[in-house]
Amino acid sequence: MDMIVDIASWVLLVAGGIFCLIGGIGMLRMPDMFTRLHAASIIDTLGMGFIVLGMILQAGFTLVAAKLIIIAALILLTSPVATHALAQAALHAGILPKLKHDETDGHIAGEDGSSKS
Amino acid sequence: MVVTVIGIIRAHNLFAVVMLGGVYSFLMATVLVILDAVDVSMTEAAVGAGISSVLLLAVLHLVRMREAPLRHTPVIPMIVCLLTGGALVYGTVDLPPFGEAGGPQNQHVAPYYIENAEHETHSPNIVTAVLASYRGYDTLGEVTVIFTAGIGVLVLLAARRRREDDEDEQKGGAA
Amino acid sequence: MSTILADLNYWVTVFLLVGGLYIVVAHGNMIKKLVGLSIFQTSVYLLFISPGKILGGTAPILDDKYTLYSNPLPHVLILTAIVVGVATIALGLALVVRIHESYGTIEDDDLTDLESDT
Amino acid sequence: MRDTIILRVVVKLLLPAILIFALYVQFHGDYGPGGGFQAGVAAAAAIILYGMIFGIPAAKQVVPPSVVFVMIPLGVLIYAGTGVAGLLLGDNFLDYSPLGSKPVYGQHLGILIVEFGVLVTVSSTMLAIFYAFGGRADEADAAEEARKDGEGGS
Amino acid sequence: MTMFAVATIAVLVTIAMVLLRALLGPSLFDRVLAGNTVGTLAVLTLALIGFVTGRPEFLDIAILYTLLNLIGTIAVLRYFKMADPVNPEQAKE
Repeated sequence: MDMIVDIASWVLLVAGGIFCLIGGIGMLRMPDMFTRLHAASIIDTLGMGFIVLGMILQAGFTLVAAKLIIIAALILLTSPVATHALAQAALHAGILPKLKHDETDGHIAGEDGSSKS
Repeated sequence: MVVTVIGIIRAHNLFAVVMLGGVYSFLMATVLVILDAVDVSMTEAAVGAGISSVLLLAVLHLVRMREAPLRHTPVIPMIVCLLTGGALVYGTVDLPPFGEAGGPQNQHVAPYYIENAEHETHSPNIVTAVLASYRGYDTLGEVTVIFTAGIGVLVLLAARRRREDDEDEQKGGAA
Repeated sequence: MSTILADLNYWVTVFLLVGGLYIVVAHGNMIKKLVGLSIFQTSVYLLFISPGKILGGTAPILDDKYTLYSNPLPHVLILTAIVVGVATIALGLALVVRIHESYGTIEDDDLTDLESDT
Repeated sequence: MRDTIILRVVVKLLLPAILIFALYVQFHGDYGPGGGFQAGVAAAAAIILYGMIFGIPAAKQVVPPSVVFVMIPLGVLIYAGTGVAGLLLGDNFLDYSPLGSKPVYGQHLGILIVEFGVLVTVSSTMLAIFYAFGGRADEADAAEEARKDGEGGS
Repeated sequence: MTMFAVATIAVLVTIAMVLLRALLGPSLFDRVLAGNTVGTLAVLTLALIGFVTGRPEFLDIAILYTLLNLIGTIAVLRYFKMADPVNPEQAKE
């Protein structure tokens, strides 16, 4: 039984570490800010989720596990909010996503003008 | 880790400086946890990353300025800093080595605290016990310092507001 | 090798201290000076905390499982120092705001010019 | 920032969590990491978050400045008063032993009260400082917008 | 024990990469994003270090970090909004 739990948390922790690394590489290599948001969200969701799951398996059914669940829930709640606010602010500040052709038809600029008034 | 952040902190955009300051604070707190200073790390994270970056940002918002380029090449500060650093590195040779239980810094009163804090104050967290009980005077003085600083900020920032109100009234009267 | 490892923490501390000092001395912008000041303070925290760490010891929160604890005394001192530090920074920022209102600038050199003009 | 509903909702959800966490840190400080300073800063951070999202006036309705100004000296008074209480009960200044039936309980009680004093002072000071700076920033915003409107109208 | 060490090393390497982005970051938002991510990773590091050293009860600090991370990010966005209309670093984008 212990063996299975150990193997499972090994797998989860290593997977989480790999996802974190992928996210970090993405943060470095992605061309503009909005694509980097995707890389960051990999770290925030998958990397964090796997690592916390692995730790919960090791912690067993204790207060520590409860605290870990609280941490996971808080990160899952706050980090998308921060990212959302960030993307919105970036759009308002006039940074546009790099697109092959302009798919927004100037919507963004229009929103920008209306919300500032 | 910390070295990286420090090396960067010379950006010219002040917002970037403050951002890096917050990141630096987080990393510093992590290092403090590794060094077993749990309470200190908690405070450092809350104060450094939370409160002081909010305050710095609010002030930046008020002041709205980029840093002007340096007018003279900073040769003299460079020399001063290098000299200080050299002297300090020379000084570290005589400091007790890292992580030894028998070092002089761990012999004085600390063992007494560790042994007696539990049954004298019923508080397993020695830091809290020492902070509030054995060294109560320090903490009292420190609370007073915060109190004074708060009053100082309020006096500095509220004085002008009153004057501005006066000016508004004067303008209103003149019009 | 062992001396390098033993002194590594002190060297990091010295580097932080010198970096903070350099920012305070060499840069003219007052907000940047304040950030430098806080880095300087952080190096002092590190200087106090790192000798208190005992290899193999744990954080000074008593538990039956552990016998070796790190030195709690520097933690207490630094705990107060941090909060005093933020109070200092707040006071400095208030001064910066007032200076900006009175003179319209927060650059050291500009202020010197203004004073020599009058 | 004012017109994002996501931020508003999430902040409303998080606010009680942060406050409860601050209380947990405060009163669990004897057994785990934590204490008056950390709890004070966390509680102040909760209100600061509220003030940043909903505007300083809304935060001032939650915690009026008059209350804050009373709380700043109150914390120092609680701290010093505990010390004086020890003095009056026949012991040294800031010696909490006579507060309880046994010295150990007295010490424990004294630590709790003193930490509470620290909490009150730290959190209210941070709040007062934030009100001072943030209020300034908001005024500057308002002035800016007024100027922009004036330019647009002219 | 080793599994936590492995994960910790992975997270530390990631922190280094994200820090590099924070240094390079062409626009301010890149730096904010990197700062936010460093906050999340610091939470993970703390939790993992707690397990490595065998005292996992210090997760309180991690919870506090999570909350402060949000506050820091929102503070930046709130006060950045109209601070510096002419930002040469953004013009480069």
